[in-house]
Order: sequence, then C-alpha cells, then structure tokens
Amino acid sequence: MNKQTEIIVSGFGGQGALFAGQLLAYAGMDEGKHVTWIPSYGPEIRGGTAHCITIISDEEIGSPFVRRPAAAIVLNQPSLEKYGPLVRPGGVLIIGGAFGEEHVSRSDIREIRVPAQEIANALGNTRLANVVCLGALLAATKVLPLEALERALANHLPERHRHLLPANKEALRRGAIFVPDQELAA
Amino acid sequence: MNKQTEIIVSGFGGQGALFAGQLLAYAGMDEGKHVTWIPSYGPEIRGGTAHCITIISDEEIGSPFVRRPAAAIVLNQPSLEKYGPLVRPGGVLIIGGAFGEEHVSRSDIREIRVPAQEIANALGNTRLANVVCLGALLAATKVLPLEALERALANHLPERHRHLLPANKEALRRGAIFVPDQELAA
Amino acid sequence: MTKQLWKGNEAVAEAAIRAGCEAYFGYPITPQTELLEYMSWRMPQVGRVFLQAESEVGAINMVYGAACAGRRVMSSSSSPGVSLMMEGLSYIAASDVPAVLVNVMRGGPGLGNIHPAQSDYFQAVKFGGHGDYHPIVLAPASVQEAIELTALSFDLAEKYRHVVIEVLDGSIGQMMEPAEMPEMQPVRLERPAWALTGATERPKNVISSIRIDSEGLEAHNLHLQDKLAHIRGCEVRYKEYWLDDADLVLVAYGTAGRIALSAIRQARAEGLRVGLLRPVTLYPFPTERLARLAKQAQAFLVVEMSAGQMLEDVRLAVEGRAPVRFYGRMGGAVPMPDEIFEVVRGLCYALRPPKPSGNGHHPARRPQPEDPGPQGAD
Amino acid sequence: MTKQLWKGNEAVAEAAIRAGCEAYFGYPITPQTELLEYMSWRMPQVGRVFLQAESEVGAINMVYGAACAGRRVMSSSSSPGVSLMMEGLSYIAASDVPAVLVNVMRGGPGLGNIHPAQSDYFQAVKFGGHGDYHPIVLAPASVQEAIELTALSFDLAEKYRHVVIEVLDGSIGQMMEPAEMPEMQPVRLERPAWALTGATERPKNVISSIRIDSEGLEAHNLHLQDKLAHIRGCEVRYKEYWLDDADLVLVAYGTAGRIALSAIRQARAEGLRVGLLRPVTLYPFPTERLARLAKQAQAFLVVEMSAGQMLEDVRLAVEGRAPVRFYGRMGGAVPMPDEIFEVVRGLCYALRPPKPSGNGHHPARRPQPEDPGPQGAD
Amino acid sequence: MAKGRITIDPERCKGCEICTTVCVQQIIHLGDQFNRRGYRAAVVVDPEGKCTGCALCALSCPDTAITVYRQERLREPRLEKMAVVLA
Amino acid sequence: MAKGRITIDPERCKGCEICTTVCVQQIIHLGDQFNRRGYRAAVVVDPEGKCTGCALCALSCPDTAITVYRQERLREPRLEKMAVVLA
Amino acid sequence: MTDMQETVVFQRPETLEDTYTNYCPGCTHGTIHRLIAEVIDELGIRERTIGVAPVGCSVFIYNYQNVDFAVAAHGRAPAMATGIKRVQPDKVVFTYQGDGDLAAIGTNEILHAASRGENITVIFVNNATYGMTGGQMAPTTLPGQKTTSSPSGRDVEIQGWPMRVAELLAPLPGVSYSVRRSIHDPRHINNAKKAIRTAFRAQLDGMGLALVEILSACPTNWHLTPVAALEWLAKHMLPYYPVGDYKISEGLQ
Amino acid sequence: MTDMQETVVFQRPETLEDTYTNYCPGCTHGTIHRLIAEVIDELGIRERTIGVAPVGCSVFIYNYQNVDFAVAAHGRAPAMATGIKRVQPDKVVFTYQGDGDLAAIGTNEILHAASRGENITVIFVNNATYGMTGGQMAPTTLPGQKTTSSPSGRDVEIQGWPMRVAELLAPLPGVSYSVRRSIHDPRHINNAKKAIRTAFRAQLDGMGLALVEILSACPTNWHLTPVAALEWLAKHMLPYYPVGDYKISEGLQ
Ligand SMILES: Cc1ncc(C[n+]2csc(CCOP(=O)(O)OP(=O)(O)O)c2C)c(N)n1
Ligand SMILES: Cc1ncc(C[n+]2csc(CCOP(=O)(O)OP(=O)(O)O)c2C)c(N)n1
Ligand code: SF4
Ligand code: SF4
Ligand code: SF4
Ligand code: SF4
Ligand code: SF4
Ligand code: SF4
Ligand SMILES: [Mg+2]
Ligand SMILES: [Mg+2]
Repeated sequence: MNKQTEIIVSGFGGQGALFAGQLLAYAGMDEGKHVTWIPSYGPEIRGGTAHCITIISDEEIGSPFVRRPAAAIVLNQPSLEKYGPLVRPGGVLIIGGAFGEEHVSRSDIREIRVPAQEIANALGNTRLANVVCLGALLAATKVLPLEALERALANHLPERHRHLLPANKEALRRGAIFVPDQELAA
Repeated sequence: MNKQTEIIVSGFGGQGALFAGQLLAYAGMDEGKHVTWIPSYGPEIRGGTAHCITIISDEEIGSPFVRRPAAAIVLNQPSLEKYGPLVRPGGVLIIGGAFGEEHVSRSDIREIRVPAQEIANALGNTRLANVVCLGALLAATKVLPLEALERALANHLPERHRHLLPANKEALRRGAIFVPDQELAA
Repeated sequence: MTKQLWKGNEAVAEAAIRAGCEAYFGYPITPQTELLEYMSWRMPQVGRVFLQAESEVGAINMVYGAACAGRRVMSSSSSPGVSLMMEGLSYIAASDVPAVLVNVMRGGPGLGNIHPAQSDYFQAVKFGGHGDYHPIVLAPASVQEAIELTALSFDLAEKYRHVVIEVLDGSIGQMMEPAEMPEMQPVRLERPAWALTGATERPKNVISSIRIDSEGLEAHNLHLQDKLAHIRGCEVRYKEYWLDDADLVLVAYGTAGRIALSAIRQARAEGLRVGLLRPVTLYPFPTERLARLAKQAQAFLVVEMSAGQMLEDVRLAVEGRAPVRFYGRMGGAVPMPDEIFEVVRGLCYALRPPKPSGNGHHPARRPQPEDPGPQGAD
Repeated sequence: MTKQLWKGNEAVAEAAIRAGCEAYFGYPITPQTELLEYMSWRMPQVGRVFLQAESEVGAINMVYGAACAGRRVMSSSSSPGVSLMMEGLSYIAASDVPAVLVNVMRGGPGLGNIHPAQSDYFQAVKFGGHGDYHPIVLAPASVQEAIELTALSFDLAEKYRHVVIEVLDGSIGQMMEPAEMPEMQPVRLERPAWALTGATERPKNVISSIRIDSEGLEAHNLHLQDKLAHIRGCEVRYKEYWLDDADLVLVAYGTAGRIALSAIRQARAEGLRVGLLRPVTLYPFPTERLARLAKQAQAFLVVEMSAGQMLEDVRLAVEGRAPVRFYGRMGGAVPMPDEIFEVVRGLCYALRPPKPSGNGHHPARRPQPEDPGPQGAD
Repeated sequence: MAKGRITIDPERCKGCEICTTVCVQQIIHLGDQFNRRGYRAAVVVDPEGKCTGCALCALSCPDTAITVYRQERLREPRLEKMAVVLA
Repeated sequence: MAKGRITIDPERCKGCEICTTVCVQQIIHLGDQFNRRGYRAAVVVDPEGKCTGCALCALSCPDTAITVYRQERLREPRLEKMAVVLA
Repeated sequence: MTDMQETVVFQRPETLEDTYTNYCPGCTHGTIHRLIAEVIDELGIRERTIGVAPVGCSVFIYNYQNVDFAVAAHGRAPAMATGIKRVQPDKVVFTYQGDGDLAAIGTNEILHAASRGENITVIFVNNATYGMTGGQMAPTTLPGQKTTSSPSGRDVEIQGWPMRVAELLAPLPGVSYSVRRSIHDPRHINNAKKAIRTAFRAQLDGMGLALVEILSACPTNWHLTPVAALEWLAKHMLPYYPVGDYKISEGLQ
Repeated sequence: MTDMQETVVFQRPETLEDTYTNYCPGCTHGTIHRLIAEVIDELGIRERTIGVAPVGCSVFIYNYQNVDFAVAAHGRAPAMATGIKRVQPDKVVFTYQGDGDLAAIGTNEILHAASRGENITVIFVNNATYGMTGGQMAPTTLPGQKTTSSPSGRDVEIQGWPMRVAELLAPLPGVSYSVRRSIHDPRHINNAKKAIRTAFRAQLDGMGLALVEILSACPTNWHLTPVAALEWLAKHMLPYYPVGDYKISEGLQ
C-alpha cells in the first residue's frame, strides 16, 4: 500500500528550516522514493518565517502542498502556533526549543520537545538545531532510516560546510536518541 | 423609398479629394440627410493617393464603406484606374482632368470628363479643381441641389480660405454647367 | 442642440471633456492621433490637464496617478500602444480606481497597419494583462454612439471604480458623421474619500495593488469578482434589429455591426428572415439574450474584423443549441455589405432543412476561389 | 542517467541549455528569478550569451533580435513582467520567428504577490497582445515535465517559426523534485535561410511586421491562421487519468492538475468514478478529446488557480452536452487536495440522478461558510 | 560633559549592532534575549552614567528604535536644541 | 573651370527644388511635366555647358536622383577623384 | 543642578508610523525613511504630501510613513507622480525608488519626468543591487561586484559600467536639484537629511524635479554584517559614486 | 583635350536600392539613407551589415538599402540590435531611429544600450517632430515650435525643454562616439557622412556604442517648402542643437 508522509519544517530565516526539508528530500530520493520539496518563497523569508513542505512517497506524488501534514518540525514560536494545530491526528510534532511552553498540547498527536539549541550548542555549532530536530523526526516517524539522512548529508552538504559533516551526523544521532522509542500516540 | 448614394473622391494628396468629400457630407447633413464620410487614412496620404467615401442617405446608414459606389470623382490617373471599374452600373464617374485618355470607357455608367484644372486655372486658383468636379457630380447625380453645396461652402470653408468663397461657388457652378442635362445612362 | 459633423476621434475627445474629464495623458499613434491632438488644444482651453507622455507606458501610469487623485482621467491609443499598457491596466484594475482608455484598433499583429480592425477583442475582453480581471468594454458603432459611450465610460468607471475600455475600430475613429454633443457637464469638485489628496483631517489613504499573503489577495480577488458579477448583472447593453422572426441571427459589433446591418437590409429585401444582435457592451457580454435567441434561431453568424474572437463568447452563450458560423476579415480589411450578404444568403438557403443537425465552425477565412467560405449547417 | 533533485526554475534553465538555447535575455522577478540566475553563470560557462536586460520590454526585444538572427533564444519572467512583453510578443508572432518565453505565474492582478497562480491563462492562450494570434502554450505539472516541455518548446518554436510560452505556476518553478536531465544537444550551427546574418551571396533578408496595405496584411494573417490550424491539428498533448469509466471528469493543468490527481486518488479509494484530463498543451487545447468525453461523462469539474479561465475552453469543447462546474482559488492561494475532494464528492453524490438536466456554472469562489461552493448539476 | 540617557525599543530593534559600534562611550551591547521577531535586541548598560546624549546612536539606527534624553538647562528652548542635532 | 554634366532621373525626382537652389550655375529648373507619382521633376537646362560637375546638386538631392559626370584627365585614377567630392 | 531638566533630544518623527519595518537588520532604507519623515514634519507638509512607492524592498514604505501613498508599477513612480502632481499642483509629491526601479526598468520615466521638469521630489536609494528579488545585478552594481546574476563579478566588458544617476540627470534643464548623499555614518546621515529638505523645498518653490541619490546598504545581499556593509559602502561605493552636488539651481543654495 | 574622358563623379551607391522612396519631397531621410549606403559601400561591409529600422517615417528603410534588415517595435531598435549583435559579434549592426523613436518611447533602450557599451552604430535622425504620425511634438521639438500636439507652441513650463541626445549620452563610458551633424547644406552633408563613417569604424574596432545625431528636415510637418525647411533648420535648430563632437574616444580621432 502506498505510504506518503508530508513534513513541514518551519522557523525563522537563518534557522535552516529550508535546508532541513531539502535534506529529507535528498535522503528520500536516494532511497528510491518519490519526493517533492517546496518552500514558501519570497521576501517574507527575510527576517520573517520560512517554511517548506517535503513529501516522501512510494508513489508518484500529486499535490506538493498539504494542509494537514503527517509531521512538522517547528523551530520558533510563530511556527508552533501556525503548524502545531495542523498536524494530522496520529502525526508527529517536533518542537525544536524552549519556546511556547504555555501552548496547549494536543493529545491526538505525538508532541516531542527537543532541546535542539542546547544540543547544538553542546556540539559547538548553534546552527545545527535543525539537524538535531531532523534526527528526532526520523526516530519518531520512521519515514526514512537514519542512515539515509547521513548519506544525504554526506552527499549534499555544501562544499564550504563539508568539514561540519561529523558534527552534523552527531547532531542527527543526538536528536534521534533523544526520542524515546515509544509507540506512536493514537 | 430609401435612396442612398455613395460617392468616392480620389486623387493625389493636395488635390483636395478629402475636402471635397467632406463638403458633400456637410451639404447632405445640412439638407437633413444621413451622411457618413470616411477617408483612407495614414502615411500613404503623403505624396501618394488619398481617397474618401461619402454616403448620403434618407435612412440610417449601415456600412460607411462600399465596394461599388454610385458615383466617383477621380482626380488623377491611378484613381481612375482603381475606381473607374468599381462604379456601380448606372452610376456616374467624373474624370477631373486630361489624364487617362487611353482608358476604355464603360458604357454602363455615365462617364464625364471635366477639364477641371483648366476651369480652375481660369478662375485663378489651381486648387479649385476638386470643387469644379463636385459641381459636375451634383449636376450628373442630383444627389443634392447645388445650393446645398454652396451653403456648405459658406459654412465650412476654413477661415483662412473664406475670401475664396466666391471663386469656390463659381467653380461649382462651372462644373455643373459643364455637364449636359442628359438622361442618366441605363 | 443641432447636429454637427464630427470625426469619431474628435467626437470622443469632446465628449470626454463634456463628461468632466479632467486630465488626458497619451502618446500619438495612428489611427487614434486626432483624439490626442484635439485634447492638446481643447483641454488647456477649458483649464484641464493635457500631457503628451513619453510613451504609452508612461501615459497609462500617469492615468493611474491622476485616477488615484480621484480625477476623471483618460488615455487613448491604438493596438500596439495598448499592448504596452497591459501591466499598467492590471495595476489600475487591481487598485479599484476608475480610468477610461480608448483603443482605436488597427490591423495586427505586430506593427501591422493602420487600417480598421477588431482583433484586440480578446485583449480587451478576456484581458491581456496578468491576473483575473475584465475591464468593462464598450464598442460604439457610430460617431453618435461613440459620444454617448464615452460619457457612459466615465460614469461606469466611477460607479464601479473600474477600468473601462472603449474600443473603436479605426474607421469609427476616422469617419465623420452628424452627431449631437451633450451639454458640458461641470467638473465634479469634491473628491472621493479614497482619493490621494493629502491626509488632511483624515487617516492616510493608500492605493496599492500588493497583497503579500495569499489570503489577502484571494479576498481581494473575490471582491473584484463580486464587482464583475454585479457588472454582468446590471450593465449589459446591446441593440437588436429584426430579431423577432429571425431564423438566422447575425452577431457583430462596431463597424462590423453596421456593415452587417446593410447586408441584412439587403437580405430582408429578398424576404430572408435575418436579424442582428449588436453587442454594445462586449464585457459584460449579452450572454443571456443570446442564450434566449438560441432557442428561437436556427443558426448564428458572427461577423468580425478579426479571425474570430467574439465568436467564442457567442459560442459560450449558445452552447451548442444552434450552429454558430463565422465570417471574418483580417489585417485591416473591412468586409463589404455585399460580401456579408452573400454569406447570409448562402446560410439561409442551407437552413431550409429546418432542424440544425450540427455545429460547424469554419476557421476565419475570407472566401476565395478555392474556398467557398462559410457553408450552411452541417 | 540518474535522477537528481532539481528546482523547477533551474531545471528549465538547464533543459533550455541542453536543448541548444544560444542566448538568454531576462529581467529578475520572483518567483522566476532562479531561472535567470542559473543562466547567468551557466550560459557563459558553455560559451553562450546571457544578458540581464534593463527591463522586460528590453528583454523581449533582445529576444526578438536574436531570434531574427536564427538563434535558439529564450526569456523568462513572471506575470507583471510578461504583461510588459505583450507588444514585443505580438511583433515576434507577426514576424514568423521562433522564440521561447517562460512565464512563472504569480498572484495578480497588479503587483499582487509572488505565490503560485494560473491567472495568466487568458493572456497566454487567447493572447494578451494586439492582433489575431495565439502562441503555442505548454503547461508542465512536474519538474520532469518542465524539462521535457522546455526542450519541446524550442523544437516547436523552430518547427513552426512561432512563439512558445511555457507557463509554470510559481510552485513548479520553486519546488524541487527528482528529475532526469536529457543529454546536452549540440548547438545547431547552420542558420535558417531567412535569418539576418548579413546578405552574403544571397539577396537581403528582411524581417518586418508592417504590411501597409490591408490585402497584404490579410494574406499574412491567413498564413498565420493556417499555421495555427496546422498546430491545432498536430500538436495537442494531454494526460489522462482514470477516464475510462469516469462519470465526473476533472480538467486541470499544471499544479492544479496534480492536486486534482491527489483528490481523485482519495475519491477512487471511496469508489467514486472520477477521472482527470490534464491538458499539457493549453494552446492547442484538447478540444476534441473533451468533446468525445462529453458524450461519456455526466459532468465536468474544472479546477484552476484562477477565477476560471481555462473553464471557457472546456465549455467551448463540451458545448452544453454536460454540465461544467468550476472550482478555483485565486491570488496565490492553492487549493488543497482535501478541498477538491470535498467538491468532487459533493458533485458525485449530486450526480446520482443519472441524467444531467442543465449546465450551471458558479463564479469562481472558494467555499465559505455562507457559500456551499459548487453544487451538483442543476 | 552633557548628561544623557537612551532607551531602546526591544521589539523594534533588530540587533544590527550599528549603534553599538557608533557609540563612543561603548555602552550599548547586544542583549541575550530574542524578541518576538527573533532578533537579539540591543541593550544599554550605563551604570556609570557615561551617556552624553549625543544621539549618534539614534541617528544611526535604521529602525529608529532609540530615543535619546538629555539633561538640559530649563530656560533653553527645547526645540532649538533639537535643531543642533538634527540639522 | 572643370566641365561637367548631370542627369536627373525624372521618376525619382520629387521636385523639391533643393538642387535648383544649390546649383551656383543656376542651370537646374523645375520642369512642366508631372511624373507618374504626381511630381514636377527638375530638369537641367545647360545649353552653354556651364555645369562644372561640382556635384553639389547631387550631394544635396534627398532622392539621389542626380548623376554627375565630369571631364577628367585619363591618367588620374578615377577613384581618387571621387574621394575629393565624397570625403 | 536644580535648573536642569531631562528633555527628549531624539525621538521618532510623527510622520514615521509607530510600527516596525520588515527590512533586514541594518538595512538603511529605514534610516532614509526616517529622514524623509523628519523633513516632512519640519516643513509641516504631512497633510498635503503624497508619496509614490516603488516596487522593491521599500514597496511597503506606505506602512511606515503617515502620508497618503500610492504604489507604482516597477519603475513607473515618476509617471504616476506626474499624474498625481499635474492634477493637484498644490500638493507635495515625492517618489521613493530603488536603483533597479529607477535606473533599470524605469529609466525612461525618470528621464522624461526630469526632462519635462515635473515639479516633484525624487528620493533615489542606490544600494547597488536588486534587494527585493534577492540581490541581482543592478545598473549601479560596481565593477567586479558579485551578485546572484553576475556571479563572477560585474564584467564591464559585457555588462557595461555602472550608471551615475545624479550626474546623468543634472544637466537636464528641468532638473532643479541633483545631488548624491550617503548614510554610512552620522555626519553623512545629517547631510543626506539636509539634501532631502532642499529637495522638498525645491518643489515647494515650484522649481522642477529635485533628486537626491542616497547610497544605501543592503547587508543581506552584500552578504555582510550591517556594520561591515556600511564600511563596504564607504570603501567601495563612495569612490565610484562621489557624494556631491551635481546641480543646485539658483535660489536653492 | 584628347586626354580627357567623362567619368562618373557622383552616382547612387550600390547599397542604396534602385528604387524611389515614399518620403515627402525634400525629406532628408533620403539624404541620410544615401550617406549610410555610401559608407557601407566604402567600408565594404554590405554583406555583413544588419540594419534595424525604427517605427517612424523611415520604417521602410529596408526597401531602400540593400542589407539585411529587421524592423523593431517603436523605440526598441537598440534592444533588438543588442540581441542581433550579441549572438553574432562579427556582424555590423546599426540602428536608424527618429527622435520620437529614440528620444521618447525608446529612451530606456538607447540609454541602456549605451550604458552597456553595446558595440553598435546608432544613426539618430532628429527632425524635431513625429513625422510619421503627422507632426506631433517630439522630445526634441524646439521651444515655441508649433506642432499638432503643441498647437500654441511648445511651452517649456508645461512640456519641458527639448532633449539634447548627443550630449546626454556622451558621458556614458559605454559610448565611444557621440556627435551631432546636420544635412542642411553640402558642407554639413559631407561632415555628416564623415561622422557616419567614424561611427561604423568605432564598431569595427569594437569600441562600444557610437551615435551620430543628424538634424534633418521634415518640410511636410514643418509646413515649409523643402528649401525653406533647410533654412529653418539652420536658423532654428542649429542654435539649440549645435553641431559638434561630444565624445570621440581615443583611437577614433
Ligand atoms: C515589471 C516587473 N519586473 C520585475 C519585478 C520584480 N522586482 C521587484 S523589486 C525588483 C528590483 C528591486 O530593486 P531596487 O529597485 O534596487 O530596490 P531595492 O529592493 O534594492 O531597494 C524587481 C526586479 C516586478 N515586480 N515587476
Ligand atoms: C507603441 C507605438 N506607439 C506609437 C506608435 C505610432 N508611431 C509611429 S511612428 C511614431 C513617431 C515617429 O516619429 P520619429 O521617431 O521622430 O520618426 P519620424 O517619422 O519623425 O522620422 C509614432 C508615435 C507606434 N507605431 N507604436
Ligand atoms: S546618545 Fe551617544 S553616548 Fe549615549 S548611547 Fe547614544 S551614542 Fe552613546
Ligand atoms: S542600531 Fe537600532 S536596530 Fe541596530 S542594534 Fe542598535 S537599536 Fe537595534
Ligand atoms: S554639378 Fe554643380 S554645376 Fe552641375 S548642375 Fe550640379 S550643382 Fe550645378
Ligand atoms: S534635389 Fe533631387 S528631388 Fe529635389 S528637385 Fe532636385 S533632383 Fe528633384
Ligand atoms: S534585502 Fe537589502 S535592501 Fe532589502 S530589506 Fe534586506 S537589506 Fe534592505
Ligand atoms: S513627414 Fe516629414 S519625416 Fe516623414 S517623410 Fe514627410 S518630410 Fe520626411
Ligand atoms: Mg536596489
Ligand atoms: Mg522625428
């Protein structure tokens, strides 16, 4: 049976949301899946919030857009407010930081708060928070094996960041192990 | 019964073909007729040939264009060649000069050659040839009384040519008397 | 007020002035130029603004500016010049400001020629700019009607805060006919509340066509669509001739419409049951009237000075209930009444088998020796 | 050749280069800009011409020049920029020279926004410039298809000496998908006989769109119309999905097409007999295929990211033989699969009364609380 | 030395650090807090009252996030003083 | 004085009278005949052979209706002479 | 010390809306907006001023200034301003335009507005790039400057030399005032403001088109920090675009 | 006298087609066409020259010169020439443009072609009016000059001052050559030809855009006889539009 997973990644410009989504797409493609990646584009990226949708599917993908994704990574408060309520029942929401603690958790999805910034800082690079969250996402959704993303990192990290590959892989792993291997919420 | 008369006036730029057609339209309008006047417009007027179509009718006029007019005034050779053959059987063709003498006359229309240039010269103004032809046309077609055209001249001659009014009227008259008062050809 | 002999272009100019047009911006192009030239002396004479722009792009954006200031304003041009205005018109349309444009259409595409044509129908009616939009499009068939529709253009533009395009073909711009000119209307002095007149004792006004989020832009588009729906409901105008008992209905506008009228007179004289629907508004289009006619008529014949553009709107109205045939001339060529009469006669004879059995549509083509032209219903 | 993840805009650029595009002239505008940016490094890399023009007007006229020189040449822009090209495109069209333009459509009218839209359909297909003319219009629905249609654009442009417009909506320009890139084609070195290459050992060539007499211009228009008729006969392309037994036929192109596909999958999973016709060429339009479907299907649903433009071409094809309903989003809003699915389900239930009894068409409107959205046949 | 004081609107500040560079007294620094729009706003730390109210920071701030106050003699009309800075 | 001669193409001439004005020898005049396009073409009347072949008429003619000939010594290369006029 | 009192010596001008802008950190569009607002306040013309916004990063200037505003099509602000001003010559009309807007697509409109001597004020913000669309080459991009559409640096052999707008327009008789200023340090900011004031004064005196070209930083597309961007401006832009007065009509000195 | 022989000292250049033109009597477009044709002949470049015609009275220049020709949209000849030349830099490309074409609607295209230093030759025919459309005001119409769209004479207060194109473009670094000439008498005609030759040479040497502005008569729309038109040109146009060299790059002297 066809399985299709839609993932929204969202955060401030500079938090690497778009790149995280692209990494998922690369990893999915290299695994032989159908994938699409689409950003919200334009000036609001500057300063404002950027988000993208990655779809990974066993079958030719119809709409590259989705209203209610299977999973979302939110890297800041406005993203949490916007996309938290949209995740499909049974889906996964990765909250990548200490913001929005007053927000009312949903019981019909699995919400995972990851101290991504702290983990990234611990790895010596604040910009790795997005990759930490990716690790958590993969662990929680099993949409792709962790190794697929590691390969994608190895293949698609921009040349000038190549030296950060080990740190990236470590970030991924730490994000993943952060997620307890529990059953998915109903 | 509705009577509609279409008249084409054609000549070199500067020969006053457009103005002659307009005079007809003014005269028709002042007589309470429906009229339209339409020029061939644009750069070909410069240097080349200019022509216009005037329609005078008892009834609201449909097409301002006509392929086969009831009458035509041609002021030069190319106009004769172009419009001579188009006059409707039973119609009138005023040939306003000594050109095109080799042309084959039609028997199904009334062809009237008017020495318009000579008459105009005699009146002391070479530019009156067009008005001479108008006189001939009115005499031959009876589309409007001569007086209607005289009134139109009086009302619509541009200010700067006002002093030429008597000469214009005379040109009209000479053109008219040039045409023998014969029955229209079949 | 007695009739005067007016040239179409000049009549439109004077009519605009009498309708209270306060500013004109334009650029010369044949066969529209007399309109601009008339404005060049007449506007200053009555104390209004005339400015020859550096281009049609400049002109339409000057119009946009003056429209934002709440003024009755117009421009005029001819086909290639109008193409250059597409972006500006789209902005004006998006901004809910009133503006009037006159397109004295000529033969295209490209530089083409300066002879009369109707081949900018799609551009005007479907709208050649980007985005979902239709201007109100008016098409006079005589100088008198051009005068009346010019006044109407300003009224409609203002009423709906909308772009109005008056399309004349070159021959209506160039021809002279007796016509009556309405009285001079006083220029309206108070400015609409939305106009950019300086934020004196009111919050600032902003006129903008950007709506960066799709929600906002969609809502705005829905508003524009509502306006269009309202216009479609209220502003359809057309003229009918001999339709009561017509088997064959001609549909033609502007000059083609009056030429068709000549042909129909000829046909009626032969006893043929032919009538004419002449749309006066091209947008909104008399769709409903045509739909009703489709129940009565056995066939339609669309006549245009184009390859067949309004034809599509007629077919959309008739929806296959009767065959719709087409006769068109292109490139500045004007069909002659006798030409159309021939087609009409041919169609009428072919209509004898009383039930239309199909819906043929010949591509635009003037009859040629090897091409018998439009045939009867097939 | 393995698949790579390509961004739509960049894929089109690379595909153009591999198809032998020798020159690119353009001007930045979102959401098209990556295409221009890609060209800015890649064209010089392969020894071809890249030039950022001073404007879209400049760009299209540079394209015109290079096209006259017999080169494969292209430009790209997005909606407002394309509006500025209308005059130039009309000239190119009138001159029988091949040229390719990519319009990555965004929300309009006016400045609008940069989100994906399909509201330039009329502009492209009916043609927003002046004169009788239609470009060939291609509409890919995926990055892979964008690559293929880009190559096809150049081939068709050259084959017919014609303007080809490839319309992507913004999302196809911006999205990334795995796609295979064809091999690099060698640049064709010999120049067409008509090209302006200097009158060496041949009579001079002249490329002009002026034909001052109406006879000449009409003859030229007849030639253009013949070409279009030929194109309509040979170049229709579309994709079908689940049409064999469909009661309800969706018609949608580009992104709307693939979103419709998602909705149909959902509907099929519920056992609803729904199919999709996705036009790949918008001009020529798959009129005949639709006319045939009109005999089979009980209803049509057109889905567009516009107020309903292709809708008219569908209705012209269906000609009242079945109801044609519409669902559209505007202003950069993109319909979601579940949204379309709801409409589809509603229509299917309403179709139970087996015979369609009318032909309703709701104006474009997204369903809102007070508006139940498109209804069944009425 | 004139005595001054500034306030920085933390929601308007984008942390561009132009003011921190331009202040010769070196009393403006980037804070640790992110504001609602994700920027680390500048803060003034002036326990010693070094601020002269020179307004160079405010003049340079692209986001007009800074307001400057100065201790002035009462009789001097306020507007005239402004003009010196703004002229 | 150099000796020359001109011809005027009557069909190309538009009777603009620029050449008649420019010729110092005053030997070009407007003719009486209208040509096919309705213009009275210029004619040269030079019974006394006044034409110097100076080519000013030809140089000034907007319609390049005039051809100019000159009596020249054989040995001088023709092209060089031309250059004097045309340079 | 009893006769001392705290007074505000710097605060937001009234014409500047009490909102934040969506510009990038360190973007000096904000600075220029403020200067214009201050001048409008000081001249007391807010209630009769109409701004014409460009298409560019500053398209939303209408959100930031409390005067009537129109947003022109890309490059057409001078034409739109012409329309607005011609029908209400008593109003104060200014355009605010970027270098892509004014010096690329809109060159015809600015040149002819200048040539006609339209009585408007033009604030021309030259940041040597197309900010809004992501940093492509502008007509004012410096030789060798890398942008997203001149990735190996502007090559003057291929793309030509940058355009100097203030110098180009100055000779036109319709132009009353044409100067270049910069905003990279407080002194230059003050001078820019003075020029803006003069440019509005020229309009109030009916002298013809007045233009202030202002060198402005685009840290985002220059890929520099805001502070480094100002330094880059001073180091690289100033030499090619000298600050100076290219035309000051009599009566404006 | 035996060593005398009659030789042709003046005849139609080969590049000038053996046909008559549709210009008005005394229209000096014809003169300029001939000069260009002579230069093309003399430089021996006929077979690799491509002309770009404007929209204006000279739109039919392609009928009069025996070289490859394209007809541009109104004002866009420099853009079209850019397209043609960029893809075949070995060809010789020139535009021929009127004052409405180049200095009104097409100002952006000429200015940016000049700014980019397009290696083309521009023949700019300034007759101070829109000839083709019947004599409306052009950007180059003189102050006080009556036209069909400035019926009481160009009022510089309203319509601005005439534009001096040769001077305007000269400062641009992309321009190799910018001069003004006239054709109102044989001496000026000869000088105009020399300038045209230099402007083609500039292109052959790859030096950038070369422009020759030529004052030309439009007797029809000036409502003067051809001879009086030439006199009017000398008397009224020359003072405002001085014949002169506004830029001659090194290597062209
Ligand atoms: C007709 C048209 N072409 C292109 C665009 C895309 N566009 C928007 S802003 C811009 C350039 C902005 O650059 P500039 O004027 O320098 O302003 P900045 O953003 O640098 O302040 C462009 C090309 C458009 N909106 N409309
Ligand atoms: C877009 C567009 N606008 C206007 C015109 C009409 N038009 C044709 S030629 C011309 C002006 C010609 O004047 P100029 O360039 O000075 O040439 P001239 O005839 O004087 O030699 C104009 C406005 C056109 N063809 N296309
Ligand atoms: S006012 Fe002067 S001293 Fe005080 S913080 Fe600002 S720059 Fe520093
Ligand atoms: S200059 Fe302004 S925006 Fe920048 S850090 Fe200082 S207060 Fe914040
Ligand atoms: S060549 Fe000289 S002398 Fe002879 S006709 Fe001509 S101008 Fe007169
Ligand atoms: S100058 Fe030429 S066209 Fe004019 S009259 Fe003399 S020969 Fe004829
Ligand atoms: S992109 Fe540049 S110009 Fe635009 S807001 Fe950012 S810094 Fe300013
Ligand atoms: S109108 Fe003027 S420019 Fe045109 S051909 Fe006649 S004289 Fe020459
Ligand atoms: Mg910029
Ligand atoms: Mg001219």
